[in-house]
Amino acid sequence: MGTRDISIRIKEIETEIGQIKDIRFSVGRLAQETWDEPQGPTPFPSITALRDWDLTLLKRYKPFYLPFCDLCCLCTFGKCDLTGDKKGACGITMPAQQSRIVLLAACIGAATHTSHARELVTHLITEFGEDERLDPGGLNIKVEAPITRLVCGVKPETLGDLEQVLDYAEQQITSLLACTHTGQEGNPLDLESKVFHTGMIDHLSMEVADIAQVSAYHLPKADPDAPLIDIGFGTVDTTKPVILVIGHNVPPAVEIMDYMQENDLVGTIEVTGICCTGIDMTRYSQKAKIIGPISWQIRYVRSGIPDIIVVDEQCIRTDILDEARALQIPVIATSEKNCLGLPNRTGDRSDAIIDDLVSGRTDGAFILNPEMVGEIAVRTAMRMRPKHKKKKGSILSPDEAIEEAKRCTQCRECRRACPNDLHISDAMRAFGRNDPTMLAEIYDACVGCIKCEQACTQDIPIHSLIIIAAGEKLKNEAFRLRAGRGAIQDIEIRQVGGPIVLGEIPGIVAFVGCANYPGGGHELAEMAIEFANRRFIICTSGCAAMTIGMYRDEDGRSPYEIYPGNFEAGGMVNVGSCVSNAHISGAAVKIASIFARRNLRGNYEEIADYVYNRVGAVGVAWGAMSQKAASIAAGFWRLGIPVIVGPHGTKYRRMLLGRSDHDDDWYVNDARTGEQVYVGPVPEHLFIAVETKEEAMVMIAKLSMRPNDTSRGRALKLTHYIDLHRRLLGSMPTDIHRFVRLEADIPITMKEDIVAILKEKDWRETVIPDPTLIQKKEGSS
Amino acid sequence: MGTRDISIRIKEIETEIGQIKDIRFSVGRLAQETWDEPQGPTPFPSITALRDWDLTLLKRYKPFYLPFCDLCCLCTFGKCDLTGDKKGACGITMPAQQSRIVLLAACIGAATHTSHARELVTHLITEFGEDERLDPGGLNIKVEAPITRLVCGVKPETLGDLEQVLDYAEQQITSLLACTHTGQEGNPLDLESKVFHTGMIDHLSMEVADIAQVSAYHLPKADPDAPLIDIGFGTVDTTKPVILVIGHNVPPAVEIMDYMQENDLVGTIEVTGICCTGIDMTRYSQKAKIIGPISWQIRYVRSGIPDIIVVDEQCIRTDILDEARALQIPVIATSEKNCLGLPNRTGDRSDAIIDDLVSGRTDGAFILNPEMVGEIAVRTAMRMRPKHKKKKGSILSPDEAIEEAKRCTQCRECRRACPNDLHISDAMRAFGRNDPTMLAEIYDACVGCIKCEQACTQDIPIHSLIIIAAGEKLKNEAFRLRAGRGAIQDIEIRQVGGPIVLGEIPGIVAFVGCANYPGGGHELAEMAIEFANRRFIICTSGCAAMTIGMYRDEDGRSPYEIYPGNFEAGGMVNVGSCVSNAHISGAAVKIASIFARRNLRGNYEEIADYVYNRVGAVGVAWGAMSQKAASIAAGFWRLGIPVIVGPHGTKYRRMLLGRSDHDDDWYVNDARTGEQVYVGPVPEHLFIAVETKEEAMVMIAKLSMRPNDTSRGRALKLTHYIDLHRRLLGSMPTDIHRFVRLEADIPITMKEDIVAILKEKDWRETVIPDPTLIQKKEGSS
Amino acid sequence: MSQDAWLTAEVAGPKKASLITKPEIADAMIRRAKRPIFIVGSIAAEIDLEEKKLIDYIILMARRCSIQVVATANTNSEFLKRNFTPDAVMPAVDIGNRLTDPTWQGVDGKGPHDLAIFVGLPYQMAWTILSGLKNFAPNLKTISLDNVYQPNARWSFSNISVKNWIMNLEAILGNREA
Amino acid sequence: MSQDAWLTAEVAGPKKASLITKPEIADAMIRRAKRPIFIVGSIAAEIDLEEKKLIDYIILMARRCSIQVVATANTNSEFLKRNFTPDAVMPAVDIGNRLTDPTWQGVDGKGPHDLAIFVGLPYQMAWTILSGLKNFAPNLKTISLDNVYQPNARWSFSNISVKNWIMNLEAILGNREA
Ligand code: SF4
Ligand code: SF4
Ligand code: SF4
Ligand code: SF4
Ligand code: SF4
Ligand code: SF4
Ligand code: SF4
Ligand code: SF4
Repeated sequence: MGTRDISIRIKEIETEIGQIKDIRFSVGRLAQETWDEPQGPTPFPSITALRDWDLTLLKRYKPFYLPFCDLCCLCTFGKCDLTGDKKGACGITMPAQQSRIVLLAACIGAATHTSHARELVTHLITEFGEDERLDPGGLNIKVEAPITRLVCGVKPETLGDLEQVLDYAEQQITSLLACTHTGQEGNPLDLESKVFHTGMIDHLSMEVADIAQVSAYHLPKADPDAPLIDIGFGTVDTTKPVILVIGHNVPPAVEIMDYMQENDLVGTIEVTGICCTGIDMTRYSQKAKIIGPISWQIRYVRSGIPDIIVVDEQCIRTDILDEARALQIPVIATSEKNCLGLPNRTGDRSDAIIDDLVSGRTDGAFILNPEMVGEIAVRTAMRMRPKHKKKKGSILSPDEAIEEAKRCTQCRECRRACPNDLHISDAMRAFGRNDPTMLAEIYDACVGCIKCEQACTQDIPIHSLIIIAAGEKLKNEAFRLRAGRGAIQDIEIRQVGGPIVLGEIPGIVAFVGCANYPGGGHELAEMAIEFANRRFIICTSGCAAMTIGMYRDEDGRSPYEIYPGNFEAGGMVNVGSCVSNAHISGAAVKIASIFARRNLRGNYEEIADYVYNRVGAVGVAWGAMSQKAASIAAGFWRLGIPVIVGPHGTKYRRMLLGRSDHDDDWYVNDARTGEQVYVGPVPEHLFIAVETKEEAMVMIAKLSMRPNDTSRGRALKLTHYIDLHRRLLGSMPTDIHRFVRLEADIPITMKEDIVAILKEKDWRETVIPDPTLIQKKEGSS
Repeated sequence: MGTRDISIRIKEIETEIGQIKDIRFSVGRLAQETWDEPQGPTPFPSITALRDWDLTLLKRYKPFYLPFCDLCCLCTFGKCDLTGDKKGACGITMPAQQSRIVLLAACIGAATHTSHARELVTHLITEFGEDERLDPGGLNIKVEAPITRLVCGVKPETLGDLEQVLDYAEQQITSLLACTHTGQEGNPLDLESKVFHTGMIDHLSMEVADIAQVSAYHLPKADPDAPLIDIGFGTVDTTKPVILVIGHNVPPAVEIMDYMQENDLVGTIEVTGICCTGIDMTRYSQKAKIIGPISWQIRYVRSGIPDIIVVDEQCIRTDILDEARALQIPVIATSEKNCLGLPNRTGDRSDAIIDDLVSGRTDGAFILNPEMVGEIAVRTAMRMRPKHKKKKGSILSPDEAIEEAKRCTQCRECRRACPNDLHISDAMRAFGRNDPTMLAEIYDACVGCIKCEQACTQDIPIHSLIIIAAGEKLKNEAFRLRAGRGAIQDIEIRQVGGPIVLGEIPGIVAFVGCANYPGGGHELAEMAIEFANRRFIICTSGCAAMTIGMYRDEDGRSPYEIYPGNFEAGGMVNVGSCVSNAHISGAAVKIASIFARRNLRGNYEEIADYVYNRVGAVGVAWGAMSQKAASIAAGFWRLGIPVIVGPHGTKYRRMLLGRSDHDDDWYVNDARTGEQVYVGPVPEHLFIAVETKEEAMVMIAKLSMRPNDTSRGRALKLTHYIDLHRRLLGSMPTDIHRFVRLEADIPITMKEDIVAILKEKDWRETVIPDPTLIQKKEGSS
Repeated sequence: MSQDAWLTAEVAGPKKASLITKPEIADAMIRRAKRPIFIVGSIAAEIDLEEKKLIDYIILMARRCSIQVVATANTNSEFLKRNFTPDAVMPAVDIGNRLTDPTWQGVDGKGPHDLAIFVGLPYQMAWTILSGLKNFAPNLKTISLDNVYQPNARWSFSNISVKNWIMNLEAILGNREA
Repeated sequence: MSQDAWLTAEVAGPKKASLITKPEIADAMIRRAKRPIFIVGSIAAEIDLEEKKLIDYIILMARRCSIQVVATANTNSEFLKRNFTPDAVMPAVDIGNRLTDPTWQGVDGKGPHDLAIFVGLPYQMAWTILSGLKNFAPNLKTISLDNVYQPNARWSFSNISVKNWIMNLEAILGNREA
């Protein structure tokens, strides 16, 4: 792949050999030779090209396996019992099997983003041409695609240039997936290295997707002042026709808004969104509204508010058609990846389709042309509106709901199905006695999975009852979210690069991922606020970005209204949808490139080593649920950025934990002296699930420390760590001595306490090196 | 993808704009315009382009779901209990979940072949250049790549041309895999359609891999008289140094043989192989020997015979290093997909590596350069030979083995782990009393999975004991296998096309797939012989091809010695390794193209409809185990070719079964008259697991019937069906009336019996149509 | 008595067979069924139960209780050898599939079966087919009469000894006589 | 008493916890252990057991039997509120990880623990961590003292009522006194 080229297509050319039509010049490195950065060692790396780097990390952060099943059922030699030291019929061990499942999940995740990017880029090329310039940030951005430059060693300039990047990604994913075949890779650490590779590819494809859509659709271009937009149930004007879009791939939603624009309908129809399509369409038009993250699907559909539902791809409830049918809401499927069994109407006339949808002759339609979808969705919504009488109502009246609750036999099967072990049966009893408070409390921690309903032995529509009990809460869901701004500007990087690398901005905390929260979304907002107040840089994306927005302080302001959208200490930076996550890793990479002037091009290992040792970034995926979350996390790991997940995260089959008590693990090479220097367990873990938000906050503070921190930086970081530990966990941490390198590292306000501890622990001063994990090869100095 | 181009690379060019280096011209459809076949409707089909065809098949053959687990554990919303009509937290139902797992398996399978093909093609291009002509059959083959032509609508001429095909395959697999993400496709039939698409892609990639290697390495080119080669334990001269290669990707094995050739070592070293690399290297050199299929790995390694083991990719025991270590056999890993945790020594000097391997300083090495592997494997084997004293021995002496057996406590945990429920504990007791017969019998049905050992509460090395008990059998494993011939010649197709389509050759039976046999490999050989004698065309590949070869008639001849290698009635055609399976589907496709002169190019649906209605082909994957087997089967299904699997096949989560009692299901369109005609349940099932070889044989005969059979053909097929049913199941079948369309269909010898049955069943005569399932679109006639 | 699957790895899911702790349970189920059906696999003729084979017990039961019999694979031959003609011969997955169809009128065309009794199939094949029925034939009751625990049946023996098995089969037969 | 997991879908595998059918079992295990350790999760302070909280029982047990205590997450605060200082504060997966290391000398550095008693963690988190220990800490015994079945512990209660739970905890305490 290393030789894949930039190509120029010429529709027609006259040459001595005659006239040739449709010729494409694929010019070797020529185009790139206008880019004077020298090529690094690993452009378009193969699946083992960065294995040494991975193994270096994995030596510190050994997998702690948490098998989620004792068995393997992946082939018909099985099932195989892998408990203890038993091997499967293919010879695989339990550790390898766990890593294999992680790899499988990561492949699914990376494939999802890559296929998403491919579909998007292909669509945008059709619409705008392959020569459409990439422009993710106007004059503010020179390094337009840091991950692409880093991984592939190429510098994409047009939409068409992105195709080769996707070719590479698809090839790598195919090979990585092959590794999960029975009788392929069986070494746990090699499997982990492949997981890291998959994660790297995932970030590459996410970057491609987002810079393509930002450029072509003119979404906010690295704009810290992206507009504040509406989010929440309560922001919808239910007197208007309402369109609901769900998913991740924005073209159909864009076409809906374009159709409205062209037909002077803006303002007369509500366009509402759930999940990333919601986010991305508010980047396109600030008139669009977001309802909430993935877990809002059932509650919103059952509210009866949407007049039509348009789904594209990813994270869409697979029973959306059933739920919609119950309320006679037509559904349009728009992605080949999610056809819902609907008839393909792409070839039909819009009028006929609309008639069928409105009359209820058909539940929905599968339409592969986004422009058609735009027209049909809008026109159908307008015609459905009068038909949907009980617009504000739900399926049940409050009285009916209480009658339903009375049927509860207290069998507790609901609770035994609830992933958050919510006390549903108790709440049901109370509700049956006309006391909705407990059930309304459940609403706050409920992830909307309706597993309780599925399990109910009395077929009580439990989730509907929860919604009814929480009625007022829903109506009050009206907040403001800063539209996804896209990338971080080069100038911002230049400004914060120094303070970050020196540790004087205590860290970058990225709240990302899905909404499988253990105890309600407010926890996430509380964390974000805590760290914004502590002058960390807060980045948000996807469902996490929405959840943080769905929170109000005493003055009624959402976190995005309190904090600026700049990538600066105390900033609250919503980069955008899931694919915008690449801007977070991209920012870390850009610190190495723009601030530290390291070569990016095809130079993965050196840059990752830089980020790992110097950039105090921490990812928090509090409600991580999906395979995409797995691959996104893996992409951060390979860059040396630790990731914290909530308690459900233990189901990802393994943690990558450091052993703070193993002193030998925490030496780095001092690039200045060539010596090995003990730097303490910083960051202590690469992937860890914690139990409560309190523990998460302490962990964020702890994992923001880096070997390169100056004394001033370290003292600052220690202050946060100790302060949070004391406040949230109730005592001084007992491992302070591992983080103090010089007396100067000790926070002045805590000096006395800490010196006492250090004495007790036999602490000795060491030095602050110029840290690197890379062993210089012989010959180089 | 439809516009992907043939590309020509020029190293240097002088133009008016100056000198440009390394220019690649990607010329639009130009190259293909030398091919006068018109482009069909679906070149490079997207994942739903053939959905209508799939749904047509799936209407007849509805999935019968056999959940292999009640749960889903694919994301951290789970586990979810999907029993009954419960949905998962993402809304997925049990049927969709089963189809989803099938899709996941098929994606893994297709990714494996695609990645294999990519690695191979890339290597061959490096070695031979991208302009190396494809030549899979010399003058005997004009349709060089039937699947590629059919699916992609392109006509590859050089190695380089194959890259675009793989680009397409990788893109499709990425999108298909994405469909398995939480909250993507949730409709069971749409998931099944995607399974079919995956299968089609798999055959495409297999074709690419095999025509590339046949062309570049000059493997037998569609040669019915490919040499007979040695197979079996007993063929190895253990006085010589012995190399063992295991896997699927042949370049390292080729380099081993080239090194021997160049260094005059041929004949002094035994090169032995297991699995498809074994097959493919005997296609390269008839001096190479095959040990056996996948299940021979443990027994052969434990025999101590190999002096060095070289593994590439796929179907390799993941514990090979442990097994080898126990006998101090060094291992070389050669694929990025299977590194075994070994250090990458690709950059080191061969001498140093060999010293390390021979001295035992290292267990093995990971070497990515096939040429280096060739040298190192040979030289290491020669130096290891004297070190391996107990060459013929095994780990235990017979007496020691009996002592081990005596330790058995009869806890039966071994049997409870054995996939074939073999009576190990009883046999162990007998062996402890010095009676090896029962244990030796177990050898015949043992698939070598060593799950018994893993489970043994007394840590008895059960599998070693089985081998010891069966000692003589092993030594007698010396047979002859016809080397994989590759494709079927155009002329052969021309000769058998008519008889097949008319039903006068009763069918093509393809014995393919892995060695997870329920009752021993001999069953497979018996089936092959039965149908060869009945003048079916027998095709074999992969592990099945080997297994059939490991059988002797009274005269000591293997099936390949009894039957000719021609693609003709009574022929026994070993096409080659797993990737050669594409020649079997390719032969079916070529019947439509060469014999029936239907357009192939980008014309999938019409051709599949042709094959389905006219070509009485049946796939039998008696020991199907892997994800590759799943995708290979799916590729046959989409072409309308039914597949039979053994009882373990129910673990593939669902069958595709017809309902012979639903008359409405079995109408076809008569292309001549436009009328709907009842044709009976032919073929009755698309995917079925059967219980015993007897049932399998009856099913093969039954599933070979097609609507297009002439009366003569049908009578012949009925004769086989009835005859086998009577002989093997003990009675006349009761469904004969469904297969007799005209009186003339009745086999003369059975006329009286059958007429009686028909009368009883109220049978009425119908017509033989020109059958098609495709509804002509309006406008066409 | 435990609900551990016979093949260790084929563990039961959340919905698993109740144990036939005494023969009366099986007997009552058969007695209560209106249209029971036996699905008899090829191993039934291989298993020795002292002087009889398993298949002989099945023939006795089928005769005494008028249970329709489907012979899968070559079990048919074994039945015929014993002068017993099964009501149908078809692959195990085929009968399994039909049993999930509530409109299917049974092997004799007289109406849907309400009880399917599995015996003599390879363990994992029975496991998977019973899983299909557990999930997709909600109105069908299923029993496994093999001497191993079949978690996906509605009712199954635990992993019991051959002696115990014979006792149970005899009792079921005896109960019908009494 | 059943070995059904508390969360229905988190079914037990082939290797699953034995049931603590009576308090003596737990008591004996604790008594026999040389270096037991408590891993106490954040829910321990939330659960009401009549007049006490679960954490209060743990403190009593830890004191009477000299069991080292690891407090995960913010459980530490709750202990301190009750004037009990845990021996260590660390994330549940961190202590889990260390327990799989046979060379780890325990929270006090005096040698490997031989018994880990889990209580008060979120159910699925305990499930997965105990799975890690079941598979990768062969020499460590584990008990779950929650009132729900934890299939991956070596020993666990079945899904028992709060009343029954209190009785058991009291008995364990009582036995030590006796
Ligand atoms: S791995 Fe998942 S699907 Fe497989 S047996 Fe375990 S819980 Fe079931
Ligand atoms: S992949 Fe390996 S462990 Fe899994 S079922 Fe197959 S043989 Fe068993
Ligand atoms: S919908 Fe809410 S209450 Fe019901 S199971 Fe899911 S999280 Fe629990
Ligand atoms: S499952 Fe239904 S009936 Fe049972 S406790 Fe819950 S709400 Fe009540
Ligand atoms: S993918 Fe769906 S069914 Fe599977 S665990 Fe996740 S939410 Fe549950
Ligand atoms: S190695 Fe053979 S005897 Fe042992 S479990 Fe596997 S198939 Fe059964
Ligand atoms: S598992 Fe081992 S001890 Fe138990 S019966 Fe089998 S051979 Fe004997
Ligand atoms: S036939 Fe199956 S087991 Fe054999 S080599 Fe091919 S995939 Fe592997």
